[in-house]
Amino acid sequence: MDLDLNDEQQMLADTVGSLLEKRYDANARLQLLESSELGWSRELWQQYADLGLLGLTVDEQYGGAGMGAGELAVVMESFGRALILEPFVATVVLGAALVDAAGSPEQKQAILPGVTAGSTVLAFAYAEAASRWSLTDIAATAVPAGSGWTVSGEKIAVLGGDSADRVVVSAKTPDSDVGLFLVEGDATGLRRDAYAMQDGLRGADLLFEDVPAVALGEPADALAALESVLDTAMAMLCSEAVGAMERMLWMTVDYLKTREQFGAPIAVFQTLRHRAANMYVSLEQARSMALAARLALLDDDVPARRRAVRAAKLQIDLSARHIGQEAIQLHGGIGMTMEYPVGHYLKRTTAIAKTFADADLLTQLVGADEGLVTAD
Amino acid sequence: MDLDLNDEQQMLADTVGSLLEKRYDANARLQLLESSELGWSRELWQQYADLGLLGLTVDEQYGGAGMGAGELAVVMESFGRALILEPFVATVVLGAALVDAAGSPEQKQAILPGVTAGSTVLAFAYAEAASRWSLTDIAATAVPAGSGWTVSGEKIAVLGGDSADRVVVSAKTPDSDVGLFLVEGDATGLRRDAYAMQDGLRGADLLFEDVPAVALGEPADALAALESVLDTAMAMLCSEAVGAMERMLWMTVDYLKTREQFGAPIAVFQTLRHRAANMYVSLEQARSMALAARLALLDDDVPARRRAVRAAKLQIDLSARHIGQEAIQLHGGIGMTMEYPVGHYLKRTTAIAKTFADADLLTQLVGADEGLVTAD
Amino acid sequence: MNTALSKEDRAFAEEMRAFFASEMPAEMRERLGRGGHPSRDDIVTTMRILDDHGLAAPHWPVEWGGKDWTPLQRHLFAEEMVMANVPSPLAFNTAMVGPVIATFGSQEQKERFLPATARCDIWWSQGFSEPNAGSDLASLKTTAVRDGDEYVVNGQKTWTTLGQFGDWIFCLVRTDSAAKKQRGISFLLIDMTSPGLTVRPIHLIDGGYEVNEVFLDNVRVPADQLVGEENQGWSYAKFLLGNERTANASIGLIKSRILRIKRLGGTALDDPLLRARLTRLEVEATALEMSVLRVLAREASLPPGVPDPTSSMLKLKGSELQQDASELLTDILGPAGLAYRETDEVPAGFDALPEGALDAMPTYFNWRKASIYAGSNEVQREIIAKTILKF
Amino acid sequence: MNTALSKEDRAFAEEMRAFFASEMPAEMRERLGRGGHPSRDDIVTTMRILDDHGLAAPHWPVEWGGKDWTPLQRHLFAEEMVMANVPSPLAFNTAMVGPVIATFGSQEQKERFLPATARCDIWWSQGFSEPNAGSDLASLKTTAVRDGDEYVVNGQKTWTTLGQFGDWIFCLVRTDSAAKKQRGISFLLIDMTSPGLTVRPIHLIDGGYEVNEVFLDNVRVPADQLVGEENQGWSYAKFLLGNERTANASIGLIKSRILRIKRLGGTALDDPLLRARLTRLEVEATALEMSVLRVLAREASLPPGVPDPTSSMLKLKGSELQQDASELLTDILGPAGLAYRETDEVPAGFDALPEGALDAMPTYFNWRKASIYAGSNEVQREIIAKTILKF
Repeated sequence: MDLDLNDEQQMLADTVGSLLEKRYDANARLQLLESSELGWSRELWQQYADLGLLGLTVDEQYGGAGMGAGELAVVMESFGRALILEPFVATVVLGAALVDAAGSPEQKQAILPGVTAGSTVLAFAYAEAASRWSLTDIAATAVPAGSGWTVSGEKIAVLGGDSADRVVVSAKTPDSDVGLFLVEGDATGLRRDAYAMQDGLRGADLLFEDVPAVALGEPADALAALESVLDTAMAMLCSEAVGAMERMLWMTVDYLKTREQFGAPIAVFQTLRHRAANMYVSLEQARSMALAARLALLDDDVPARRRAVRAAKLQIDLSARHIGQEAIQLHGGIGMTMEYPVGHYLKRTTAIAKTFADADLLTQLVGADEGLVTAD
Repeated sequence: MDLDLNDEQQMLADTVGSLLEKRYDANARLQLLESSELGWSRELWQQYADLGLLGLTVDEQYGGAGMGAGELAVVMESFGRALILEPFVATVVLGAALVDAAGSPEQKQAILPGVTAGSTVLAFAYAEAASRWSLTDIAATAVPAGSGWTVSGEKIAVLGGDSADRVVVSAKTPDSDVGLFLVEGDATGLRRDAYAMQDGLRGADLLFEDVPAVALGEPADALAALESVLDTAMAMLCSEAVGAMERMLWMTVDYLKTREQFGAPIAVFQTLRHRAANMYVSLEQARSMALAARLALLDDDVPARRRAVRAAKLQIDLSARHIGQEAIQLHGGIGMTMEYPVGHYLKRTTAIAKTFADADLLTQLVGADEGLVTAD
Repeated sequence: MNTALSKEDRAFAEEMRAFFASEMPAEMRERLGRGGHPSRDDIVTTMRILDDHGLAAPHWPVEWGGKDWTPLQRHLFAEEMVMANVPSPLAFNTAMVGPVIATFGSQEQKERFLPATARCDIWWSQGFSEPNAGSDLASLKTTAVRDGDEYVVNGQKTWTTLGQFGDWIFCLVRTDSAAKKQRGISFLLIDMTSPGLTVRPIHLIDGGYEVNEVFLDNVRVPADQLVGEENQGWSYAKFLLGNERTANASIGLIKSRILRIKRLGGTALDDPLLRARLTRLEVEATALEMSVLRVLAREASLPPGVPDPTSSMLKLKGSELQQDASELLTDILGPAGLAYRETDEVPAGFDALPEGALDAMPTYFNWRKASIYAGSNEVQREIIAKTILKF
Repeated sequence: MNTALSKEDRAFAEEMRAFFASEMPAEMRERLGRGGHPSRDDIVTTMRILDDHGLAAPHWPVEWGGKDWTPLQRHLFAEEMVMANVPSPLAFNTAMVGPVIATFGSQEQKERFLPATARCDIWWSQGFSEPNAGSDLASLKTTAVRDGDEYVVNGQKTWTTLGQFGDWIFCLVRTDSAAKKQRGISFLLIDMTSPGLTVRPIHLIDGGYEVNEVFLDNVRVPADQLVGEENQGWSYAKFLLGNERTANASIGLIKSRILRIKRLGGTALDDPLLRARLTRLEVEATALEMSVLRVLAREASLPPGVPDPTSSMLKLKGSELQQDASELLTDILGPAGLAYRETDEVPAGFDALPEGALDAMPTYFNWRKASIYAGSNEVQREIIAKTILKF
């Protein structure tokens, strides 16, 4: 049993970590967030490409490194520590993974090299205002049109939807399959209502009005591929959140040690000390479950895998809520300002908690069948 | 708006308080609990009778004082502080109240003067193993027999069921009414499996095998009377629990001030101080809701009254869980011993939380309709 | 909790409710009911209408426009105002500096400031907190040095709420540097257009600007703008902060948020876990409301202007419930709350946003402040602990 | 969390599971699985069967009957034992005094005590806590004064778990009253039949007797029963307490309680709120199990015998989950758990009791101890805080 990083993973962590440490301090990030049009850095995006991060899990024949979720998790945790603004989740964790899982060889060849090289930004549009996080209870439709399809409907909270060159969208076919369809960013009938999300990442609501599209693989097979990609994506968000939580804890610890009140560092106050200790416990529990989620991705038993990943995200969401709220409270007012980084971490982890499924839904999903602890 | 006790109530509180202070210290109580056959004091029972407590809410024509729930709540809070072992809830809050609410004038005349005088102990048998706290989903049956009825079935957790001279039992009639039936303690076919309850109060499981019984009023009208008595009883348990919680808080406060560790009273430890403060907050919230419950009993709007009483018990149960667990934790090992009183308070409030309905059930009942906070 | 109110009190509440319904702009009330932030104009408009009806500051002395109401009536007035989605009068004016001037100010100060304060012709800001003070307020460092008929003020204030709109600011300043902490502090009224005074807004994580830094660089303040006696400012500040025992419970706000959640919760509230959270929130809020009423009922018998454990308890629980309510709303909205938007206008063809989409998550972030400001919850716990432990 | 285990580890666990299933008395396992308390005989029987198979103390040195297992294997052994409802070997013997004697004892002590300790021919008790020490263990007052070839011991110990069954007791005693606190403490082995030693059981709120007071009144102890050096006892005690990083997580116990809840929960678990509590308990337990595995995986690289924040974290979370599980069971039983009974026999004609009726609530009361003993959770938080704050 080896639960630590292997040498290759450690090297990857060091490489990404040192890049971000140099290029992604709180000020640089704030600058991007508040003063750049795009909301993120094309230049850093290119550096991620050069380091092979954008093609990390892409097959080598499409220019990727062909690595697994373990390596991707290492990168995500680093990204969580730095709180990067680039559309990595949208493009790599979702978009490219969907193309890889559902697309034909030709589609992969057409799209994945561009992702790997940093020239293509992707997004995945699935959530709808009336469907919360359901993948299947959706109103968007796809109908055959010539050799392709046209897609209609409205999608909300599309991460990276503002700048995506291509969008993968879920829609119901006349056969009631939930298919995945590929839409060009400049397609006729596609309109974007772009915004920053609550956590500063950019996104959009997308309106599809008879937009020409191609099916990503067979619509009848798409849902299974989609669910499998979301298992991985949930596990990756867990790792990102752990990175973010770790930073919140250590920022808080540093603050307690340096902030003076009543003539001493506030770390002397036992109630604050013990609450920092409780944050540490929450972090360790979250870290354990992020690891469990990553390991579960290797499980061939799909229901068991899915349950483990959902359980992990539930733990992560609960830990993040606790750590985020306490981090702000122990900082006091300063923690609520844009200039100080800790609040940005709260915002990102709060957004993660609302992505794919929230704690309430996860509780019900995990508890639906035989549950997590079994006699096996 | 006067939310304080009126003079009469204050006098009642003083009278009961001073009796209990003299006669019901922790040692005296422990003696009764562990060394008496009955598990409570006949002599004190007689003193309660002499003070008019057993007939407090009984109509004057039956030898009572004809007072209301406000006065009864005052007594219950004092009883909660002293943690009395006598079957007051069984006899007065439940038994006599049911006779009063559902019985005929003749039945009242036959029973209530005995209660008031202290010569009759009553009990109410309603819970069944398979029905949790449901009043209507019960298996016990009553069938007409001659001028009366016979009752069959098994009831569990009957408070005072060990020593009751007469038992009120709920059972389904052939018309599927949930009726209330009066059974003599020495009736043929009634068998008792007597025990101490988890909180030290005495009780029994009761097995009825074709036991001769008389109906308390009309079976068709009994359920409404029963529900109304349980509204009052719930409110009374709230008051009792508030008395118990108050003692747990102050015992804990005293302990923190007197127990020394590392060369100082442990009250210097901020984390313990602040947890005592949180206990205070829980107590005040509970006290407010016990008051709200008492006031709600005056409400003619039955659903509103019931909702308010249930909400009160929910708050009380949550506060009691918090205060009880923290009281033990802040005491450390000593709090877990029989010789020290605080654990007995935890046990009584835990039992209260499992009486009539628990926090989970109450949450669902209170949230079932329009809820508690309305625009009115 | 109607059962606790007398018939007269209920009638009073009804009267207030009718007043707010008929006299306050419907557009504003509707907008704020949908989660909008009150603008400067909303607050000024409201205070003028209140003043026109003699209701600007019911708790002030009658000769300065107050009403001879009971504490409960004042509470019901404030609660009905919140429940009607009317913005509360600026607390810095009516709850803070007004009572201080009315109690400790000179006759000339009263005449000069109180009417304008009640009507919001002067928008007051509060200059208490400093960057290095925090919960240790008395360690403040801003100095005021007497120079002839003026004080010369130097220092920095922070967390000045709505200071960007301020006309005047009431400040705690150190007038005797030799004296220890609480002694040597004075209470000074400063015109915010004075040379040397600058305001810098602080951008908060909810995306908005509601607090500010205020820099005082050789600001000259006429000595007749000192309230009361020199070096007695700490006692006036304590009077001001201990003035309202029950306001920090925010019970009206909590109830109005609960009603809003029920109104817009829709099918999300069929979810048993969300429903259970709402129910427990309702129960705790009902308990808190009764706690408020209990305090009001014995208000007369309590010493005035001194922090007591009950008001700390109300602040603690009130801030928690405020935060719980804001969190529950984000959970009800789910993914619909993820976009950060300045307005609820969407491009043609797009669906209208569900209510709450705009404000739920920013409010959740913003209300983290509720357990930090006005005496952090840690400070409140310590006040309670000191009282119950006497130690 | 099978996905974290290698094939070999899983095979090892299976092997242990099969061993416990085949070699341990079925009646005992069935009875304990229904919530019964292990009797003295259960524990002794178990330890003898283990010893017969060379499994009495796998973590001891091989020459004294230990196994050359990895930390993970030792963990899996212990976990499978708990999950199979086999009582754990008496911790005072195998986890505490055994390793101390094996590490610090004389060759003569090893030969005299270790085989009997492994096999439970000696039932050991622990004499550390004292009435006025609590979390401040080092303030202990029991003295041992050298008198020729003997020590004369006077004082009182308390919270001596299962001391009513004890044959011998290992005690911390003060041998140098002039030295400060931790210095001046020695580690002494005392025959409990010695004149002057008396045991008084303490009645606990769950109705049972599991802890005792031990009074020492001029008890004469041969000097060759001193372990290691005089006045070095504190370091042996620290070694002993820091010996097991992961045992305090009680993960096997928690998992077996969760499985029991699922087995007997019945329709109560259709209730969405009870079900949600169970699910969150399962998630936290799964996380805790992975935390345990993470610690085991890097066990070799950690300094031995020193409390570290990880084991504090495991104790904190483990005790909370134990308590949550016991509370959930009481809530599932509802009114059926209200009777206090010594046995599950009922008079003829009465329904049989549902499983858990006997033990659910007493266990809930009893397990409040989990956050108090073996270093209260406040102590654990302070250990974590010291480590992360370095302050």
